[in-house]
Amino acid sequence: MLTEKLMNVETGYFGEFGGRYVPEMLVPIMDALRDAFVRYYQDEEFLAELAHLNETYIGRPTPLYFCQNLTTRLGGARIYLKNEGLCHTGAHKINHCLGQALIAKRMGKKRVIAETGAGQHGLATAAVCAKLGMECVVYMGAKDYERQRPNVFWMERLGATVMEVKEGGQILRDAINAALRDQLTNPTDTHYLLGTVCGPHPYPVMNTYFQSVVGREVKAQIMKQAGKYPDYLVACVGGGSNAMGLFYEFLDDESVKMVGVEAGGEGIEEDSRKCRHAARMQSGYPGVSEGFKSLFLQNDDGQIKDTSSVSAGLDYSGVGPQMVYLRDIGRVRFTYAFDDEVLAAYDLVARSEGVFPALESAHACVEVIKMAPQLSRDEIIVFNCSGRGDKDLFIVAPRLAKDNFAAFLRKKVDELGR
Amino acid sequence: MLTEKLMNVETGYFGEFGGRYVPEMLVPIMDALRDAFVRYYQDEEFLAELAHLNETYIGRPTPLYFCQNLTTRLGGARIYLKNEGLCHTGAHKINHCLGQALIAKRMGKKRVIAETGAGQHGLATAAVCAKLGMECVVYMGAKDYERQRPNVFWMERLGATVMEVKEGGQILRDAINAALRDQLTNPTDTHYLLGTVCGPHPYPVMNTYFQSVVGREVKAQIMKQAGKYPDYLVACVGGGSNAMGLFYEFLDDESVKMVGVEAGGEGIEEDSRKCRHAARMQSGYPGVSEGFKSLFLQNDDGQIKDTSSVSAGLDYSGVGPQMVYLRDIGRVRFTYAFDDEVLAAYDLVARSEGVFPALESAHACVEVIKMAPQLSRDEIIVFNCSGRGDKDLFIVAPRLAKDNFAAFLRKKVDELGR
Amino acid sequence: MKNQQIKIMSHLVAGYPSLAESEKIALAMAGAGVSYIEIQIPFSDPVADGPTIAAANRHALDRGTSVNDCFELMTRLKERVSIPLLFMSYYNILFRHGVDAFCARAAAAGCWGLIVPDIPFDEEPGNGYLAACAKWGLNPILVISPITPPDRLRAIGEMAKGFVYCVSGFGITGQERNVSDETRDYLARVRQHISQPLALGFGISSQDQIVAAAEVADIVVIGSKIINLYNQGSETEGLKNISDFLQIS
Amino acid sequence: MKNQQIKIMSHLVAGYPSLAESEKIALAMAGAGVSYIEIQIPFSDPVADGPTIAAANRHALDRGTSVNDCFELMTRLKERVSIPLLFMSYYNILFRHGVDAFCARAAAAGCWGLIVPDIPFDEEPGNGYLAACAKWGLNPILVISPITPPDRLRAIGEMAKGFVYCVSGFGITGQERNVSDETRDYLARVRQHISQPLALGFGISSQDQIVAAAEVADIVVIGSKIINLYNQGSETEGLKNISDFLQIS
Ligand SMILES: Cc1ncc(COP(=O)(O)O)c(C=O)c1O
Ligand SMILES: Cc1ncc(COP(=O)(O)O)c(C=O)c1O
Repeated sequence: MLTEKLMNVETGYFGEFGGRYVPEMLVPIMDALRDAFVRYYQDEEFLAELAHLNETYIGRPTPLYFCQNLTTRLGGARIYLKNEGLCHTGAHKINHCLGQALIAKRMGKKRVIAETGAGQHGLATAAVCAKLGMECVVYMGAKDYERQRPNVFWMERLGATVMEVKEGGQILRDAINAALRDQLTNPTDTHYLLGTVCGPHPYPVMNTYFQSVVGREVKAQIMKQAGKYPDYLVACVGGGSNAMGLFYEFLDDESVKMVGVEAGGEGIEEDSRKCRHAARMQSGYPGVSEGFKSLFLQNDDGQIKDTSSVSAGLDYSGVGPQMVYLRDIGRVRFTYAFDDEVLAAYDLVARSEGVFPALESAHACVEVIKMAPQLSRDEIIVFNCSGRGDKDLFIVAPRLAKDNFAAFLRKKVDELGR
Repeated sequence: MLTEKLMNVETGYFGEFGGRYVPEMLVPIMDALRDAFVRYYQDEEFLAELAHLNETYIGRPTPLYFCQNLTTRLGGARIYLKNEGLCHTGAHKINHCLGQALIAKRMGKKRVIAETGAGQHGLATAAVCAKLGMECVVYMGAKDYERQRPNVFWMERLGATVMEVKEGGQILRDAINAALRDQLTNPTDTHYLLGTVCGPHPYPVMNTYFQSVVGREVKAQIMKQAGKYPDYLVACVGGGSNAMGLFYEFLDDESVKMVGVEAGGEGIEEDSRKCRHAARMQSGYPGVSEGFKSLFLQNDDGQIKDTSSVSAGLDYSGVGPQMVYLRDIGRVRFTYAFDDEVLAAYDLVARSEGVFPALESAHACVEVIKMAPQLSRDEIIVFNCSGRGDKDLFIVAPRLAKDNFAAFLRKKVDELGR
Repeated sequence: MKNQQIKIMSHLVAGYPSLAESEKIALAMAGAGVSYIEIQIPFSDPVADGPTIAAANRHALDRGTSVNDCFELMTRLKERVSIPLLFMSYYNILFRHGVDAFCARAAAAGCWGLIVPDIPFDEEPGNGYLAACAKWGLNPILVISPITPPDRLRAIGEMAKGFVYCVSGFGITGQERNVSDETRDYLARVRQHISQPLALGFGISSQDQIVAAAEVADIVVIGSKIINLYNQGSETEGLKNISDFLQIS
Repeated sequence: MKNQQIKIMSHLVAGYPSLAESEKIALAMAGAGVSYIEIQIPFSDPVADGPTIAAANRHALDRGTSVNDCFELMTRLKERVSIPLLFMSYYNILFRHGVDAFCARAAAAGCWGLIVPDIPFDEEPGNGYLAACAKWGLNPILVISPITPPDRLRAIGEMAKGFVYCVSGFGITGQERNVSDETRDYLARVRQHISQPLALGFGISSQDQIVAAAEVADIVVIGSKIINLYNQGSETEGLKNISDFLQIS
C-alpha cells in the first residue's frame, strides 16, 4: 500500500529517493530522532497530547469550505477549499512544528533551531517553542531577513533569536545550510526542526505523519458535506509538506486523483546558475543535497541553482523525495503556475469567496481554475489553502496598489523619523 | 432571567439604556430589521445555514486554550484563552457580520454598508459580502484610512469600496455618522451592518445573539477540559460585542463572575473636548447618540468627546447599552488598562504562550495578569482573545522595534520608488 | 415675482461662523421676510445633517459655542424679531441638560418650537420630550419621511403642534432635489393623515425650487443653501447673498 | 622545533581565488613538506564547511570553476608533486557526474583518495560509492565523530582505506579548538576499533595545536586556516604565509 511505502520509517527511501545523506556526525542524531519518532507516534499518551494541542492550540480541525461562487463562476467541478490559513500562526506549517517540538522535548532537547525563507515556518516554530518553553534559534538568509522584517519582528517577540545568514545567496538554502551547521556543532542538545518533507530521514516521514491530519479531516468533512470522496486533490508544492498533508490519507484510494503545483515563476527558463522558476519536476535532475536524494534544480556539474518565485515558500531548488516518487509511479500529476497567473488567482479567490490564499496556495488555485471548467458538476476538487494571504502584504500590495501603498509607507517612515 | 432581559427584542431597552433613537426616516427600516431578526433567529433553515457557515467559513468552534505557562508564572488561577483570533479574518467581528449579512440577504438587500475604525470590522464585512455576493461600501475616517492602509488594501481586494470620511475628527465616530447618513439616503436597498452591540435597536440584541456562540462554545469546552464552569470571564470592551459574546451564555450562572476592561489609554484624564482614554464606565455620562441611549464620554453640554487608545478597536466614546445595564445591576465589574500595561501584557502573552493577542484583547490580558495571582489554583479564568495581534504590526513594531522597523520600511519605500 | 404667499423657514447654525455673525444672519433672514428661523444648536455628532451643516457644527464647537450661548442668542434675537424662532438640535443636547430644564430655558428665551430629529415620537415610554414641550408651551416639530407608514403618520398627526416637517426625499440635508411628482404624491398622502401645516425641507437650493415647493407645501425649509450663500464672498457679501436669495419669496 | 614525525594534510578549494593560484598554493604546500593535499571541488551547498571555506566555494563557483577544471588541476599537480592528492567534495558532485565515471576520472587524473562527508558508509544499499572507489583504486576516506557509536566505528574500521578522518570536536571547519583531554580520549576510543591511521581535523589554527594534535593523531588536517593565511596580504605574501605556517612541522 502506498500509505505504507510513504511512511517507510526503516530506511526513509521512497523508490530511489530519500535517505539520510548526512555527515557521519549527524548519523546517530538522525537515528535517535527516527527512533524517537517511531516510539512516540505509536505512543498513546503522546498522541493524546498531540491531539489535544492540535485542537486547542492550532485550532484543528480547520474548516473545509465549499467555494460556491467560484464553482458557479467556473461552471464545472464543485470546488472545496481546506482552510489551513486558519491554523494558529496562519499556515499548515505549525502542524509539523508542534509534532516535532513535542518529540524533541520528550527527547530532552533544550534548544530548537529552524531555517526559514518567508518566515512562516520560523514563526510557527517560534510559537511552539514559546508554548513548550524551549530555546529557539531561527536561521534566515540575510536577504530574506531584510525583506521579511515583519516576520523577524514577530519571531523576536515570541522570544526567538533570529540569525541573519550572510553566506551564499543569503536566502532559504543558505539558511538551511546554516541550520545544518548549527546541528553539526550542537548535535545532542539541539533539535533541528526542519520545515517541510525534505531533509534527511526521518524528516520526510515525520512531517508527513504530522501533516496527514489535514487529509484525515478532509475525508470526514467531505463525506459529511458531499457524501463522497473528492475526485481531485490539488496542492502547491514547495518542499511538499502541505501536499503530503492533503494527499496522504487518500493515497490508497485510486479514484482520488492528485495534482501538485510548483512555482513557474517568471517562466520555465534557466541558465547554468539560476532558474526563473522553481519547477523541479519540470527541469530538475536527481541529486543529493541538504541530506536527501531527490530532484534538484542543478547544472551539469551538480551545482544547485537559485530559483525564483513570487511566493517565498515555493522558492526552493529541492523537493521532497516522496513527491518525486509519487510522480514517478504516476500517482500525482505535476504542473506549475506562473507568477502573474498566481496573482490573478489570488485576486479571484479573494473577490469571489472573501478568502485570501497565501501566494503559495494561490498556485494551487491557478490549477483549480484551469481544471474546474473541464470537469462535470458531479466532480469534486479539494485544494489545500495552505496559508492565509495577509502575510503577503508587502509582496502583493506593491504589485496591486503600488502608489497608495508607497504613500502609506512613506508616511509611516516620516512618523518613525520623528 | 438576565439572558432574556438582554435579548429584549421588543423594545431594545435594557433598564433605561438602549432604544432606537433614529430619525423618523429610519424607524421603519429598524423595525423591519428587528422583525426580520425575530423571524430568522427562530427559523430552522436560517439557523442551519448560519451554523454551517460558522463552521465552514469562519472556522468555528474556535479553540479554548489552556495557558499553562502563564498560569505557572502567575501562580494562581488557571487561565484559559478563547482564541477568536483564529476566526476567518482574524477577529470575533465576523460572527455578527456573517449573521447580519445572511439576514440582509434574506431581506432582499443588495448593498451593505459598514463603518470601521481599525478596519477589522470592515474587513470582516467585506469578506462576508464577497462570500454572499453583495455590494459593500465601508466608511472609514480619513485619519484611520491613512493609518490603516493595509486594511483598506485588503478590503479593496475583496471588492469593497472604502470611503474616506473627511468630516469631523476623521475617525470612527465620523465613519459611523457617514454610514448613518448613507442609510438615511438609501433606506430600502441598503443594510447598515453595524459592528458592535451599539447603535439603535435591534443591533445590540442582534449582535449579541450572533456573538453568543462564543460563550456557548466556551461552556462545552471548559466542561470538557476542566470539568467545571469558569469562575471568571474577562473581556475587553470597545462597543461590547466580544464581551457580550463571551458573557451572554453564562449570565444566568451566578457563580460565574465577569469583568470588562476598557481602554485606559494614557491615563484617566480629559478636558472638555478630548479624553486621554476611552473608559466610558469611569467618566461617561448617560446620553443619546448614534441611535441609542447609553454612557458616552461627553462634556456638560452633551458634546461627545474624542478618545484615545493604543488599540483602535476600543477607541470609541460610546459603549453598548447592555454593558451599562450589566454594570448597573452589579453583574459585570468594569476596569481599565493603560496603553503601556497593554503592550507589556501583549509581550508577556506572546512570549509565554506563543500567541499574539490583538491590542484590544491585550486589555483583557492586563486584567487577567492582575487577577490570577490573587486567586487560588482551583479557580478558572477564561478571557476572550477577541482577535489576533499580527494586525497590529504598524502600531506595535514602531514601539517595540523602532529602528529596525523604520529601516525596513525605508527600504520598501526605496524599492517602490523605482 | 415676489410672492407674499410663500412661507419660508430658514436655517442657521448658532456660532457659525461666530455668534455675532449668527445674529446678523438671523436678522438678515427676518429682514428678507422669512416666516420661521431654525437655529441649530451645534452638536458633535450631527448624523442627520449633510457635510455643509456638519462642518458648520464642528466649526461652531471648535470656536467654543456652548448651549448657554445658544439660549442667549435666542433671547437677544427674540428681542428684535417677532417671527417664530425654533431650536433645532440632537436629542443628547436636551437629554444631558435635562429635557425638562432645557424646554423651560428654551421657552424662557422666547423659543417657539423644537426640531429634534433623533427622538421618534414613540421612543420613550410616555415620551418625556413631548410632555416637556407641552408643559412649557413649545411646539415639538415632528419629522416624517416618504417611507413613514400610515399608522405612524396618523399618530404624528395627533401629536404634532405648530407644523409637521416633511423630509422631501431620501437623504440628508444639502443634496439638490427637484419637486417631483413623487414629492407631490408624498405630500398628498401625508395630508390624508395630518391636518397641520406641512413644511417641506432637505435639499432646496434654488429659487425655482422654492416656488415649486410652495405649490405643494405650506412652508419651505432652506438649510445648507444658506450656509453656501454665506460662504460665497466676504461677510457683508454673504449676508447680502442670503437676503437676496430669500427675498425672491 | 621542526618535527619530521608530523604528517599534515592541508586543504585548498580549487578555484579559490583562481585555478592558477590553487595550483601555486598546492605547490607551496608540497614544498613545505605536507604529507597529503586535500583539493576541494567547490559545491554550491557545502553544509559541512564553515564560513571561510563556504565563501571560498562560492567564490570559486562565481569564477566559473567546473568539475572538469578540478580534474585538470589534479592532473597538472600530479605531474609535479609525488605526495598523495585527495579530492574532497559533496556527494552531489559525484552523483550528478555518475559515481563510477567520477571515480574513474579521478583515478585517471592521479587522485589518491576521496573525502565525501555527506555519504555515510551505510547509506546506499551495497554502497556504490565505496564499490566505485574500490574498483578504481581510490581510498575512500571515511569520517567519524566523537559521537559515532562503537558499532559504526567497527564497521568503518573494516571498510576504511588509507586513513580515517576524525572530526576533532563538535562542529564545522574553522572554529578554534584545543587538543583537549576529551580529544585524547576520543582518539583512544577510536583506536580500539580502527587500525588505520587517524587524521584529526576541523579547526586547527595554530602551530601549537598542530604539535599537540600530532601527539594523538597520525595525520593533522589543516583547513580553513590555510585560506585565512592566504587572505592575509598580497598573493605572494599569502603563499609565503602558508609555506611558513606549514614548515613548522
Ligand atoms: C503557506 C505555505 N504554503 C506552502 C508552502 C510550501 O511548503 P510545502 O510544500 O512544504 O507545503 C509554504 C512554505 O513556507 C507556506 O508558507
Ligand atoms: C479584535 C477586537 N477586539 C475587540 C474589539 C472591540 O469591540 P467590541 O467591544 O465590540 O468587541 C475590536 C473592535 O474593532 C476588535 O477588532
